[in-house]
Amino acid sequence: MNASDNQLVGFYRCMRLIRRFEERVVELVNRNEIVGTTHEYVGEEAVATGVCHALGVEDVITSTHRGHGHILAKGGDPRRMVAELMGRKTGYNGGRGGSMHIADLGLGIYGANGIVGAGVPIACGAAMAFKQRDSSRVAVAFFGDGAINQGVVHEAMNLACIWQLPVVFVCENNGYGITASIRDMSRIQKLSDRAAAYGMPAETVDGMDVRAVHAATTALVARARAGGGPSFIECLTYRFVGHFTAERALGLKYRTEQEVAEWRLRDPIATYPLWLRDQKLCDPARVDEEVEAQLEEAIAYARESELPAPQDALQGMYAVTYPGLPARGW
Amino acid sequence: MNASDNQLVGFYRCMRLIRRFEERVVELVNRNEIVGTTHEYVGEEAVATGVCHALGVEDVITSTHRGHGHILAKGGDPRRMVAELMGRKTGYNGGRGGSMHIADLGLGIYGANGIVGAGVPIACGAAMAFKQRDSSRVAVAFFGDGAINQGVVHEAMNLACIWQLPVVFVCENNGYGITASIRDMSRIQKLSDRAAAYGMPAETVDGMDVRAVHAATTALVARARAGGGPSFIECLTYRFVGHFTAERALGLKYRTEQEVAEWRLRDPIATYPLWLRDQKLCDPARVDEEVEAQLEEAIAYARESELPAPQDALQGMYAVTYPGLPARGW
Amino acid sequence: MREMRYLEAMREGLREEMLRDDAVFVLGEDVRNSVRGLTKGLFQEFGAKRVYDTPISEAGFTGLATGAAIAGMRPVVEYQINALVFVAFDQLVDQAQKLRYMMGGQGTIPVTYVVMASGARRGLSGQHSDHPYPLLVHMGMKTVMPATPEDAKGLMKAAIREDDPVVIFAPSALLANKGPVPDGDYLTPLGRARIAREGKDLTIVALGPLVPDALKCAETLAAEGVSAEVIDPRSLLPLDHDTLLRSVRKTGRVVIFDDSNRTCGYAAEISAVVADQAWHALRAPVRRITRSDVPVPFSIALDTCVLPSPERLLEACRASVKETRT
Amino acid sequence: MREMRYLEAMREGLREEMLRDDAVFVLGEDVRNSVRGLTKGLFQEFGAKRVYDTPISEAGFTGLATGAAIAGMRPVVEYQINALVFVAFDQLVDQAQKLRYMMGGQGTIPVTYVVMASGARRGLSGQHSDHPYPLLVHMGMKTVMPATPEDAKGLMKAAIREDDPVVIFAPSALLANKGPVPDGDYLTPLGRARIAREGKDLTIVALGPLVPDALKCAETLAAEGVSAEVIDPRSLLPLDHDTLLRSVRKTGRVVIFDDSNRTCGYAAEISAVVADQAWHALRAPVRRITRSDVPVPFSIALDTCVLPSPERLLEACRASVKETRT
Ligand SMILES: Cc1ncc(C[n+]2csc(CCOP(=O)(O)OP(=O)(O)O)c2C)c(N)n1
Ligand SMILES: Cc1ncc(C[n+]2csc(CCOP(=O)(O)OP(=O)(O)O)c2C)c(N)n1
Ligand SMILES: [Mg+2]
Ligand SMILES: [Mg+2]
Repeated sequence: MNASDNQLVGFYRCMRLIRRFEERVVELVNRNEIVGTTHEYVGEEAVATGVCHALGVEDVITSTHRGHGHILAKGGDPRRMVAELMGRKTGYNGGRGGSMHIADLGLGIYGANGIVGAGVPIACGAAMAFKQRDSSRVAVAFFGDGAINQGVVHEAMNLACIWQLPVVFVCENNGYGITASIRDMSRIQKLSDRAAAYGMPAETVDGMDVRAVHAATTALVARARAGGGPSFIECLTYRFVGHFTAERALGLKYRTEQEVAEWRLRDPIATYPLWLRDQKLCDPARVDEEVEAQLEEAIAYARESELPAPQDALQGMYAVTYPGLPARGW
Repeated sequence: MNASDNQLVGFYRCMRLIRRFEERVVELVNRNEIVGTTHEYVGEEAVATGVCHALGVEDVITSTHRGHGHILAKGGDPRRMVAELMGRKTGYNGGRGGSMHIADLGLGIYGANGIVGAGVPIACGAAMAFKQRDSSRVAVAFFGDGAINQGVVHEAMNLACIWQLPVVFVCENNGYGITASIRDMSRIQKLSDRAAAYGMPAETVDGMDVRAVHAATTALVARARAGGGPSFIECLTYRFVGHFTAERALGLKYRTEQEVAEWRLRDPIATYPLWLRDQKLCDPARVDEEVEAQLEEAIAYARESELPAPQDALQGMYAVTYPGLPARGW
Repeated sequence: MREMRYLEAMREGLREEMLRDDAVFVLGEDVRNSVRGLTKGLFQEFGAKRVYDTPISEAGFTGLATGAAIAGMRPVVEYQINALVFVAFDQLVDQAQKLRYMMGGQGTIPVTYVVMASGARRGLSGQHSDHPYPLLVHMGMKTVMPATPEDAKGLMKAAIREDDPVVIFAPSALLANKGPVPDGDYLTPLGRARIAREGKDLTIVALGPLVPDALKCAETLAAEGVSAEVIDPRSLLPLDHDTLLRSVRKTGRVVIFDDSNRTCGYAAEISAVVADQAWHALRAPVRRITRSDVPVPFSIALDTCVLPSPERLLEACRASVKETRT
Repeated sequence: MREMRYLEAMREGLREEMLRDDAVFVLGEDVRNSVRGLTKGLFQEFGAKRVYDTPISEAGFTGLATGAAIAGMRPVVEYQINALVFVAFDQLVDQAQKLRYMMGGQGTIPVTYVVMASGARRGLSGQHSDHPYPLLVHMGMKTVMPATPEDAKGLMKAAIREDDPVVIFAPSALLANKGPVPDGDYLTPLGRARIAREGKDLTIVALGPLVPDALKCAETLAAEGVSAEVIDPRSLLPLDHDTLLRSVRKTGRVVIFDDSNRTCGYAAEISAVVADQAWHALRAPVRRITRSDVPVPFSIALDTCVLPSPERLLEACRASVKETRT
């Protein structure tokens, strides 16, 4: 199924929003307005965009430590995201989660996750619920090339296959898990070949091509909705920046400048708007302006938001509370 | 490489020893001379025998909860095994381990294991040590069809492949993990196909045919010794009895009588001696007598052995001890 | 009131909740054939969509339960043996338990985990005999361990209805025990300890499988003229501090009798609470009778130095009542 | 004596042991590029057979270390973050720790696990800020947590030479701290606590990252006329009971200051030991200042109700010295 003109423009808006969101976040980290470190999605925008635009609001995703892109693409509100990153009360998690835990259950975002691979079975669990309820909702599990060697990911893929759960496994192969090249971490190079071990269909797509990602996901989501069971998409992509904002300080050298430069030539944020203009679908500059305004507003919103009160820290762990629970430390 | 005549007779002796060992163990469990429950290897004798006879004493195996067969085939002393099962001081583990933990490091037996799949990375670790020491020793990891869905097994296979460790993964596919049929637990039915996900060669052999198992293992062990890296053998086999001695009391019905009967027709203990006699290699009845005598002696040895002293229970956890370690419970 | 076995009562609780709420479903190893007995008949009664046999993938299916719970289901996970808690540990303590907090209180994760046949069983040795509740409690997971058939049913039902992850330990030693079980739909609330026997000279805090032993010791002590109160916390987290402290403040003496490892164990927590909150009332040192910190050995000849024994409990109680403050 | 940073000292210890014994090798995530700094330069110096970058397979490579150790190597496993302990939990506590015992004392398993950047770091939130040593100690694993550069080196070397599994916690908060480090080959033995400051009115038991804070509090207290003794156990298992009890028997008052969760935590264990063994000497309740039992929240605005604070320690110490037995 081809994307509509509207969708094609939407892809760009989404990718641009992710890119600029990440760039602004880095600025805020550098200025210590955001504490800690975040994992930027710069370079990989076409993956989250293509995948999430193949989903409805009722569908569910689980994300990773590198989650901002997924969350924005699934409809996350940049204001509440920035507020969370600034540790505000108005943030998605009331300041309790931060970058690695942003979640919006209302939008089907079951959370970023600080533990590599851990979100994958959780997505399968949502899919299991959908199947039991005879709903046509589907779930998507995002995970990286690094995560594919984690045991729980293997277990989850097998579970999804034997129970034919409506879930799509999206492996974002950006070539590295921090400094570890997937060439050294797997003897087979095409990660989609791993899916055969569980008996599900799989394909490898160009993760720099939002339309390719979208088309592949749309087909597999339709398959899952129709009761066809799980499937696997490997998206070949690249992060243009370090593993996390803290990487610069570490002076790591695990990729050649040439490799980075070559991938940068395929930057979707650079190439896709040219195509859009050629097709006369929109004026990308207009979109850029709108995105900029949206982010300005989000940052302003976050800055103006209150910090949580210290006592809030003991709230929210349990849905049902009891005296003395959670235990105070004093 | 074909097995020598001597080896061919040795296969029978070993299989017969395992079978009769297990049968005697069941008697002892029923008489409460052995406490608890044990997992019998009855029906699967050709696997352990074929595999371990392709190994030298310097090679290493890790075993499973269903370990008696592996241990006997690797040269374990029935006297110290029975003594362990009877909780005696002279037992392999001084009474501290029991059936699920019998180990003889001197024979390269790194232990049975009560946790499904847990021994697999341990075998790979031994292989890693061999590789680092430029030794030609190899390791074998035994595990079941149930274990193949355990995350740590997947991780270990991948680690072995990327580091090209001298290890052979032996999957004993007896069709069931307790009551769960592998047909329901994996969507692909040929488990050796899982190996392709990590990039190692694999084959499926008839696990009721000791010569086939031996030939396949011999070739893959030679490959590993020569630096050719890991490989995978799936042995199709069957357990003729319950999952454990305690099963009878549970009245489970997860296999048809017909299925059991069909597999029993291929019982290596019944078929192989006929072939041996045809080939005029030996008189199986002689072997049977010798095995019987060996087991009589083993049981007598165990019965005569002392029980450990209660205080022994606090010994042996640490190689280096300190005051108050391990903590006493009173 | 009927007389029922602990395991039956637990199963009845599970079945009633499955009847009551179709969001409740069971998953675990061999639950259709019910190797452990907890789920006997449930597959036949409720069918394939309510009772799932899982592969040997504990971390994986624990994660599935989390996702299904967030999506509105109420999964009951059966762990066939206690060690499965270790295998699934990250998915339990770092995911299911933490997600709601980290999400800032969004959603609910009503999963019940039943650790079947926990604790020592004759001949099952080092990897099948643990009682890892202190680990879960340390990480903030709600955890219960009923000691009677009545509580086995009541806590099973309460756990399933609780909107948070709850772990239930079902100790081997208790599964066949018989006791009265009330008729009708009742819950045993979390966070309320049971005074298993009233007394005034000494408090014994006994956990799960040790409660029957503690009661016997209390009888022996009574014959010696010592009136022991026996507290069965049954809800390990939340712990009922009030009942515990009220008892210790009354008796001034306490011995904790626990079948988990000693160091950083559950007895340590009780001791610490008492030594802080009831210190002024104490008239003797706080004593712990626990397991020794080694895996449970196979040979039952070795048990006496490892498992907590009634003899040692009695000794500790007798010593406690003789103490005077110096 | 040289001034060195904690992390450097630890690295020097590791490097010296690698030079000394070619059975020592390192494995973990990103150890060749040394994202955590512990292994900086080691790949360049020792090459591919001594420094292994692993896939994200913590249970798997933990198991490999066990097997390699039984086969005669001395692996050093780096866990990049503390949560990896949860992911590898079964292979740690149910395999590496138990195997020797279950094998009846056969063989040795000399693996060192270094939990890098443990404890809370600003902004790292709920899954990267734990201090799970009570869990390991409960399961009988030898565990150390050096508080000074000197001990960071000395305990690293001692752990590597120990013929048993040993876990080292290297708290984020300490990694950049500077301190004197002796020249030459020295070991800090397991099982010996350090008296970080002598005193006579009150004992503060402070762990790892909290030792510097405790020393500052002791100074404040000194100015108020209270002489506090600060004990740094540094070896969590084996714990040096003698030094601890001698101090408490001398001062009669104790406050425990610990950066792990409260319930069934390390402070509970210390409290239980004291309430049993030093009870007659106690002149005040045993107090614990610990974390609150929630994941560490992201927003630092929330820290004060979660992380153990010097202010609360001071309050507890002041209250303790005012107590009299009623
Ligand atoms: C289980 C686990 N192991 C290790 C880490 C530390 N870590 C965080 S991100 C990361 C790399 C992940 O690589 P990949 O899955 O490819 O995702 P990417 O960062 O490339 O998006 C590692 C090792 C972790 N958070 N969780
Ligand atoms: C991790 C783990 N999960 C579950 C169990 C309980 N259990 C013991 S044996 C077994 C079945 C194992 O099946 P398989 O690997 O096929 O070996 P088999 O018994 O057929 O030889 C199970 C589920 C366990 N011991 N460890
Ligand atoms: Mg990656
Ligand atoms: Mg099997």
